[in-house]
Amino acid sequence: MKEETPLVDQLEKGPWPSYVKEIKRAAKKNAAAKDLLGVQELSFKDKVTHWKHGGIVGVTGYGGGVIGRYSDVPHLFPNVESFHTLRVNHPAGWFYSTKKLRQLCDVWERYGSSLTNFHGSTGDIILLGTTTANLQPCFDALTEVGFDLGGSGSALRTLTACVGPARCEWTNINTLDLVHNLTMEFQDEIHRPRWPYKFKIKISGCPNDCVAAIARADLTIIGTWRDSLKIDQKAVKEYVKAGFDVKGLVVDKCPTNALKWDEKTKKLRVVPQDCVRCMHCINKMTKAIRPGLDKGATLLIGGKAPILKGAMLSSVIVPFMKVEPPYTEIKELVRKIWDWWDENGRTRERVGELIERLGMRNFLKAVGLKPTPQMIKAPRANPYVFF
Amino acid sequence: MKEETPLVDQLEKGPWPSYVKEIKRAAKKNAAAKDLLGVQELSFKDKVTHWKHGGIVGVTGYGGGVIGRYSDVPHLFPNVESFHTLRVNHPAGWFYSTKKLRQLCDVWERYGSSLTNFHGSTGDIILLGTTTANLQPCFDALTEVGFDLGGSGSALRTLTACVGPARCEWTNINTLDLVHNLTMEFQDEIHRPRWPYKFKIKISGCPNDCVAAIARADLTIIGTWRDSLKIDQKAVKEYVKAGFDVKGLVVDKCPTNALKWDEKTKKLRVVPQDCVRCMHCINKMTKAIRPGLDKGATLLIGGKAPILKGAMLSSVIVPFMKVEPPYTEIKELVRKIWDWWDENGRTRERVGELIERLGMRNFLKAVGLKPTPQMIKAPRANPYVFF
Amino acid sequence: MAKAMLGGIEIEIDEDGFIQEPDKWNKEVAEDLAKTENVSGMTEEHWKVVNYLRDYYLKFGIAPPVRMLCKQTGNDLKKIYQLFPSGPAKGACKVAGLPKPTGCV
Amino acid sequence: MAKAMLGGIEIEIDEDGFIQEPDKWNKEVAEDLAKTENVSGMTEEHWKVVNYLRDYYLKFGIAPPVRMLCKQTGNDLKKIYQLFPSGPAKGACKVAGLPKPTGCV
Amino acid sequence: MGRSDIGPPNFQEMLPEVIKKNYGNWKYHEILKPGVMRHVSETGDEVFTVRVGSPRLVSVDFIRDICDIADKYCDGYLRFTSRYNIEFMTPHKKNIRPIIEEVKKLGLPVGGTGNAISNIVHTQGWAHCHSAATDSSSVVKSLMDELYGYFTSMKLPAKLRVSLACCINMCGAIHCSDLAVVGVHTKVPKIDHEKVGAICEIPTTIGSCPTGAIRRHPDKEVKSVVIREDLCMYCGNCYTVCPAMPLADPEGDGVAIYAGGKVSNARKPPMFSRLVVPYLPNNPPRWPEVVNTVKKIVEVYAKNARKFERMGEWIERIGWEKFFQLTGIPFAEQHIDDFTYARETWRTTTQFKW
Amino acid sequence: MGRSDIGPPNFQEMLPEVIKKNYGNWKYHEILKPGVMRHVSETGDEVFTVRVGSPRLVSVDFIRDICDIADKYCDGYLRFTSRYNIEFMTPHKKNIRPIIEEVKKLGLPVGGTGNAISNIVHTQGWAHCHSAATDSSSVVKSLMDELYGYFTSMKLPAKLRVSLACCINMCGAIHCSDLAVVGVHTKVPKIDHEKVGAICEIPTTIGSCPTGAIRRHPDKEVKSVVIREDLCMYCGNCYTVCPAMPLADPEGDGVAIYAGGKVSNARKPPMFSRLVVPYLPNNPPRWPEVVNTVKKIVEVYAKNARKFERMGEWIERIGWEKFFQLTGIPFAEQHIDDFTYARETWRTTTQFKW
Ligand code: SRM
Ligand code: SRM
Ligand code: SRM
Ligand code: SRM
Ligand code: SF4
Ligand code: SF4
Ligand code: SF4
Ligand code: SF4
Ligand code: SF4
Ligand code: SF4
Ligand code: SF4
Ligand code: SF4
Repeated sequence: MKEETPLVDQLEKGPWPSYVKEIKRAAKKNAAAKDLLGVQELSFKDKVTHWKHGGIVGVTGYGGGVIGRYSDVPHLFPNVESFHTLRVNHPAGWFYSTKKLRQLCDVWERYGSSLTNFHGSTGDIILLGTTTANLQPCFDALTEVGFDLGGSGSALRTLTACVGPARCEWTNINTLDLVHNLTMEFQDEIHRPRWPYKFKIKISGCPNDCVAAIARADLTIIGTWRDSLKIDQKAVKEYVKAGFDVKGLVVDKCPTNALKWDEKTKKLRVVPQDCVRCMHCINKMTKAIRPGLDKGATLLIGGKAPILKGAMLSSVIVPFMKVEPPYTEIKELVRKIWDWWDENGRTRERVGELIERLGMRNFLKAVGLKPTPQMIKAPRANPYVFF
Repeated sequence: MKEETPLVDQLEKGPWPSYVKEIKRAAKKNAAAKDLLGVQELSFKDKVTHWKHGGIVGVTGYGGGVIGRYSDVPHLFPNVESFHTLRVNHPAGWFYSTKKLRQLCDVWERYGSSLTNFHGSTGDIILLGTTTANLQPCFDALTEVGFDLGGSGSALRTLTACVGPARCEWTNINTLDLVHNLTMEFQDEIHRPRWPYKFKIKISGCPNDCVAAIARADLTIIGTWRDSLKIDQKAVKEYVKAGFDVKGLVVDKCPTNALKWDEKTKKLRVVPQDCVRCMHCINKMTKAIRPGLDKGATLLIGGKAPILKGAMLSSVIVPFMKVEPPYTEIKELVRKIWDWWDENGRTRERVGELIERLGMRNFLKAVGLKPTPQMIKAPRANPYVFF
Repeated sequence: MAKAMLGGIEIEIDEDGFIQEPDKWNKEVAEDLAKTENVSGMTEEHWKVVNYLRDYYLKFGIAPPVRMLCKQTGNDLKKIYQLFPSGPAKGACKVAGLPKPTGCV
Repeated sequence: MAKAMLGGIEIEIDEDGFIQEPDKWNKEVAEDLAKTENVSGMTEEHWKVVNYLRDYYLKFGIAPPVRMLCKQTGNDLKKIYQLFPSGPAKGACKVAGLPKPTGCV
Repeated sequence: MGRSDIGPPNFQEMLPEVIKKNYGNWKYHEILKPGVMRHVSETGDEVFTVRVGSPRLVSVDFIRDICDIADKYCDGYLRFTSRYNIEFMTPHKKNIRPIIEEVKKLGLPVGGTGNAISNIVHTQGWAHCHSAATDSSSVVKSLMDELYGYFTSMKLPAKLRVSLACCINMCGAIHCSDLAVVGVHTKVPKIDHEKVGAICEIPTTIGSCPTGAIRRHPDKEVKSVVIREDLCMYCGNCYTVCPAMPLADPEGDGVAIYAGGKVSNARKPPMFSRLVVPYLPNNPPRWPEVVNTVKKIVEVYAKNARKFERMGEWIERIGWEKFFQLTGIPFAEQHIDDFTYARETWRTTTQFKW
Repeated sequence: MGRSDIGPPNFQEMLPEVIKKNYGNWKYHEILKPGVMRHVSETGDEVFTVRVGSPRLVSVDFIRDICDIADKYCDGYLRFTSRYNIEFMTPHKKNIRPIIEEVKKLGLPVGGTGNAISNIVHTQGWAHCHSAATDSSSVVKSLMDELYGYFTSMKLPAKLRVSLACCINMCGAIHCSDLAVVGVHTKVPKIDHEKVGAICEIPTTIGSCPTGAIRRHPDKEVKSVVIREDLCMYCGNCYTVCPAMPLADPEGDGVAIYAGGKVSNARKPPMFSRLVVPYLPNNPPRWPEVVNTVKKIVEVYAKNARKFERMGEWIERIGWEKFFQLTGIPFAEQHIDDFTYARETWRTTTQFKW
């Protein structure tokens, strides 16, 4: 048991808040946290991880939600011999009452390392490190205070949504209600892995995509509108008066030249059929320009990280859909997608990869969607066409 | 032997010159040409080709240059039972003296159908249709008047070049001399197939690429320059005077915004380091703007049609090379490319496909070229990196 | 690595209790493994699942997809969790002596 | 399809004179085929090429690449054309009784 | 036996005097009117060029006819362009008129310069190729009859390059054309099992299939192959290497139309043409469906594109969704790529038009 | 046994009053200063937000600390952002100052809004993951110490999103970040043949390799696999499915840097990040090479990009050749793609800069 951590200590310095300070703070009361510090020091010296591969542990009735982890130097750091994390589903939008947060802290102080990630990069609350024995009691205590586990393994992963209507003027859908509703609907799919691989759903209220859904969700839901954006000419003039360069910073940066600027009258006009709802003008002139009124969402499929054939961005499969409770249309579509994927997918094949392998055409047919030009950047260049 | 060709006859009408008239003209004196007319009529009725697959015929000492062809209805059209074409290498730039052309016509009238393609889409003179027996005498007669066969099969194909210095003010290299020199140097490679598949070389004097080299040559040579393009301000003013919209039609269309326009002084300026030598401004203001003086060529590799994995455009492998007789550097590079391709290529694998399969990195190493950012549109997005 | 007494013999197991010596697996071992996974007695229904897993694994060298497991044994996933409360991967596969499922967490 | 007398037997050939009944090929057939391709007598050097082609084809089901043919028989391409004036494909392959090379013209 | 490896005639002996003299010395050019150019040398010399359309498939008498003109007005020289047009060059402005007159007498059009539709690069079709899924010369003739006015004028926004290939081997290299017509099969090859064994290389045949649809015949006794029909997209590559697998079919064969490619590096880099009409039937001798579709696209382009905007640049600016809307061409599942690089063509953004 | 499938707490109970009241009714917002926003509702209501940086890996005491602040000034509510920042929201403008003061007392920075560098999305690293080729939290800390001024100000041309993943599984989803740091291995996995047979699924292991480098062991007696070393690019995917193939190596492991990605659809569609530095050594605890390189890129970007131009938009405008020139990063063969879609990245035009 090493007491000294000279390398790790260097990370207490500097202006950015220090995670090492946090570990040390926990280490004062918690032996596992203390050992974690030692493990870090050792890794800094050895330049390798000291965690063993895998670990399959869990709680009764669930197939996931816990990441098993064992030390490869348990003799040096017995308190982290097993050091499993729990993934706890966050409330939509990552809003918390301090009451709930304190309850959570109390549970984790009792059953775990008292270290956390707020949040994991999928969006869960990560409770970082506990023993196998503590898993079930910790889980029980969590549900007691109203929390449940998120997804892991070949399951539906914890769904996320941007802050949306709670504090953003641009959202076109009720992101938080939608994400909560879907999360409740799909509890079974979240907790009991059943598919070829993981499946992620992320929801952004507008094309700014503040939860990066398009890059990392198998099903990406992004709010948008179908009519014309709205311009308030009076407010435009205010921007001009304030010295804002409407022409240079907005009109000229519109990707499709959909904005027309009259330098004399200081009038801003949009050609609605040319606007691709990129958000730029709205972003930069929020007091003057707003999304349209015919609101809904674009659905895209297949975003993911590089394993196996390189990263994929999600691709449009529903250019526009009205999104209203109880969200039946989305739910039905999602189930059809799962069915087809589960039936045809190979082990560890994400839905996007499967679509690539079997063809978008076959996918669309299977889930009952009609091909439209909005689904593609450009038609095929090759002459290899099925009839 | 059908005499009537009502369907074919319909193609004698209309303003565009009629190939049917040409066949008929030949048919008056030539039985094969007459039968060809009948074959066309039959194909129009049956909606299929009436030529059989393949045919491997040739002249002594050569492995290519002739496309064998047999009719699948020889009983109906005995005069085209065999109907082989000869590919005859054109003089660089498709320039002819009438004397040479007439000699050629005489030979072909004697030994073939007297029908031709001026030219084939690779660039050969196509002598369209003769018998197996006539091949050798026809070839002998051709060489007699100074013509030789072009390429076919897994050989170097007939090389082409744009009109270049002969009549174009923009060329940066001596396209015609280069193509002739290479053609003479590589006679053996043209006439005796030896590689995994075909290999094409095409040469354009500037990035306008008037022989479409980048799309269809395994080795693409395109003239370019390394210094700044030259602007003649006086001539610019002439354009303005003539009512030409320099700003709208040239400056605004420069792909990299490398042109600066002073509306007041009517001065046009280029930012040389931003110019990507696309030719647009030069094309549209030829009297005022000219390529730079440090001339040479960009070499690109791998252009081809869709078989097997989709069409490929050629890719930059030498951003800039001085191109002067005796063109040793190009010749040496080409031979290295052939060597590597021949050693590693699978049957019917074009060099571009091989590079794709084995990696540009390996290709560059094998032929002794240094990687530069000019070779790529963008670095890799995936994290799959060899060290 | 740790050893455990399972079905009366000593077998190497990993931290998660998966056996590391697949050749030593037998019915008794399975029954003891079941106990570690909160299975209250191996019924015929349990054996059907375990046998399917094992046969599939021996034939193809991999564990079957969950969908296949359900289809072929006639259980829905709920039922599988009733039989093996820790689920098909941690529960049933462990009992069947398969390698520990990896990767997909 | 046409028949021809080659090596004393009747064999089906195509328009280009390639035999269509590969099973009937033998040395005599080869010698007669050689005549149709302007080969002035099958010497040992010729046989070396023909045998290599045949062996390769029987083993792999395809004709060897020209580079391989040259390397393995120790001839450069010039030499092959001296032996078989119509070249490796039309000349040597025909004599060796291989299928007519396709595609690559 | 004749000589061999002599190569083509040396181009230097094929150049008219004015060209030889000013070789590499040209300063600028202008298009005097459709089909007529004036190139001016640094020395002040001029050469006038008359560009003339040709049907490409021509008799030797045709060649002699144009030689006559060249002898009369061009000191016995002429050239062809990379798109089959004939060019008469003369240092004498006064020769332009008589050349045009003589050419017209032969029934040949003058044009193809500048913002025009030039001659259609094309291939053999039913006139010579075994592989053809459509004819070439007759389709080209039918198209050019209809597009004639675009050859003889320069009223388009930019150059518009049309190409045609009678099968997807694409000998016309049509994959980078503003508009391309390509012959397509739509039926799976019919295998003659007996012939496969005798005349085809089985490994080559299997290897030829881009989708891996071809396998060895399951019956080991049969030295042949079989095709998984659902994986076959009728490319004909197996037929190219194995004559015993023909796929031409009077009902199935037809043409597809591609649009928006370009070759030049001017403004935008070279681009591939992309599928706009997956299938039109073969309807010889005049191919009305093909002609009408091509004409329609040209007209919509002519009306909507900006000056100096090539077809592909225009489409890129307005978006493909707009292209389909403006042309009225229906969008079908075939437009969505499902080949090797398909995913690069999916729309990975919420940016699109309605 | 506890309850199950109860799901997360309902967000509605987690919303502060002013949010609940104006839910879906926001009209516009403005950034009052770095880290402080004012959102105005249609009703005229306002909410002020103070955004605060967090080290993400925090103790429960940390959470309690920030709860204390929220209890005092925010009616007992707070939220986190999608990039780990903490947001204190209050309807009372006057609360801004005390919140900031209390936060500063905790040593936490206020900022991350607008044209800033926000918190770095990252992953577990040596703190928890078996797969890590580098550490996470310490690299992030080292980076943010140096980039601190960009968090607390808004002087960049646009938002600059930095992400980090400790292996190429890319849990940080860094593949679309303005700047991304990713842990990379550079040594071939070392196979423990005995364990492979006992604990790995052989077919899954073989199938896991993106380049097909893994084959069955040639000796049929050995139930294991072998690797063709020249085909292995150390992705670790085999290790993910088969623990008996570790590839971590103190000398070989390090980080690569990617740049130019984005997620939003604003102006340009989403873009992937691209390799700019293939390899930098692991040099804990302060990773000077990584920090300096990232800083250098940020500075060059800050100096050269136009207003509202994201990193990738800037690079697209000036060209990658210019990017390498301006940053002084040497170009290497590793930059040239040789994976599945490599050819899409080759330069198929003569257009380039020097
Ligand atoms: C004669 C010919 C070269 C030859 O060696 O035969 C030629 C000659 C000239 N080309 Fe070309 N081009 C010729 C085929 C091409 C091709 C290849 C093709 O069509 O297959 C291209 C690439 C087309 C493409 O991008 O798909 C081509 C792309 C250009 C361009 C670029 C146009 C653009 O904006 O994209 C120019 C510049 C311009 O016109 O502004 C150009 C300009 C020229 C100029 C003006 C050059 C000059 O100063 O003399 C020549 C006369 C132009 C004219 O026709 O208006 N030439 N030119 C070819 C005539 C073909 C024909 O009969 O129509
Ligand atoms: C004659 C010609 C078409 C024409 O009417 O102009 C032609 C005709 C044939 N081409 Fe071609 N190709 C001709 C230029 C081209 C071009 C254009 C070029 O060279 O610029 C291409 C596209 C560029 C390229 O090489 O990629 C072309 C790409 C092909 C291909 C596909 C190659 C590929 O890698 O994708 C094949 C298929 C093959 O090689 O098996 C092919 C095969 C053929 C064959 C030999 C058919 C076959 O499968 O055996 C055709 C013989 C037709 C006949 O009966 O006469 N031809 N072929 C052209 C040669 C004339 C000449 O020498 O001037
Ligand atoms: C709070 C948060 C959503 C949440 O539910 O947590 C959020 C909130 C807002 N975003 Fe965002 N964005 C948030 C993550 C993102 C992300 C995702 C990410 O960073 O991983 C993106 C995509 C980034 C990318 O493209 O790589 C994102 C792209 C934008 C954009 C588009 C920027 C662009 O020009 O590309 C805007 C509009 C703008 O800033 O002009 C925007 C604008 C906004 C506005 C102004 C919306 C509003 O009216 O309230 C919010 C405050 C902006 C600010 O921070 O200046 N938000 N925003 C996230 C804060 C993260 C953080 O702590 O820094
Ligand atoms: C905890 C977390 C990182 C973090 O520190 O935040 C994480 C941690 C792991 N991820 Fe992840 N992933 C985490 C978010 C992601 C994301 C981001 C997201 O979800 O938005 C991605 C990219 C998006 C995607 O899914 O494509 C991601 C892509 C992967 C992959 C590659 C998947 C692919 O298809 O390319 C793997 C490999 C695998 O599944 O075998 C992986 C595997 C893993 C494993 C389980 C390691 C493994 O090989 O078994 C890591 C466990 C680490 C540990 O010991 O705790 N993780 N992983 C994130 C989950 C926290 C949470 O629930 O909030
Ligand atoms: S994605 Fe759009 S709606 Fe959601 S928080 Fe960001 S800007 Fe607002
Ligand atoms: S939202 Fe984007 S595309 Fe639409 S007008 Fe504004 S800037 Fe242009
Ligand atoms: S490629 Fe360039 S040099 Fe050659 S003819 Fe065309 S414009 Fe002139
Ligand atoms: S050649 Fe092209 S890139 Fe260069 S200045 Fe002219 S228009 Fe711009
Ligand atoms: S395109 Fe096809 S059919 Fe036409 S000539 Fe070429 S190979 Fe023959
Ligand atoms: S036609 Fe093409 S896709 Fe169909 S079997 Fe033949 S090679 Fe394969
Ligand atoms: S990025 Fe890799 S090393 Fe880091 S947490 Fe994810 S799987 Fe583990
Ligand atoms: S590390 Fe990746 S590339 Fe190397 S063998 Fe394993 S899976 Fe294949």
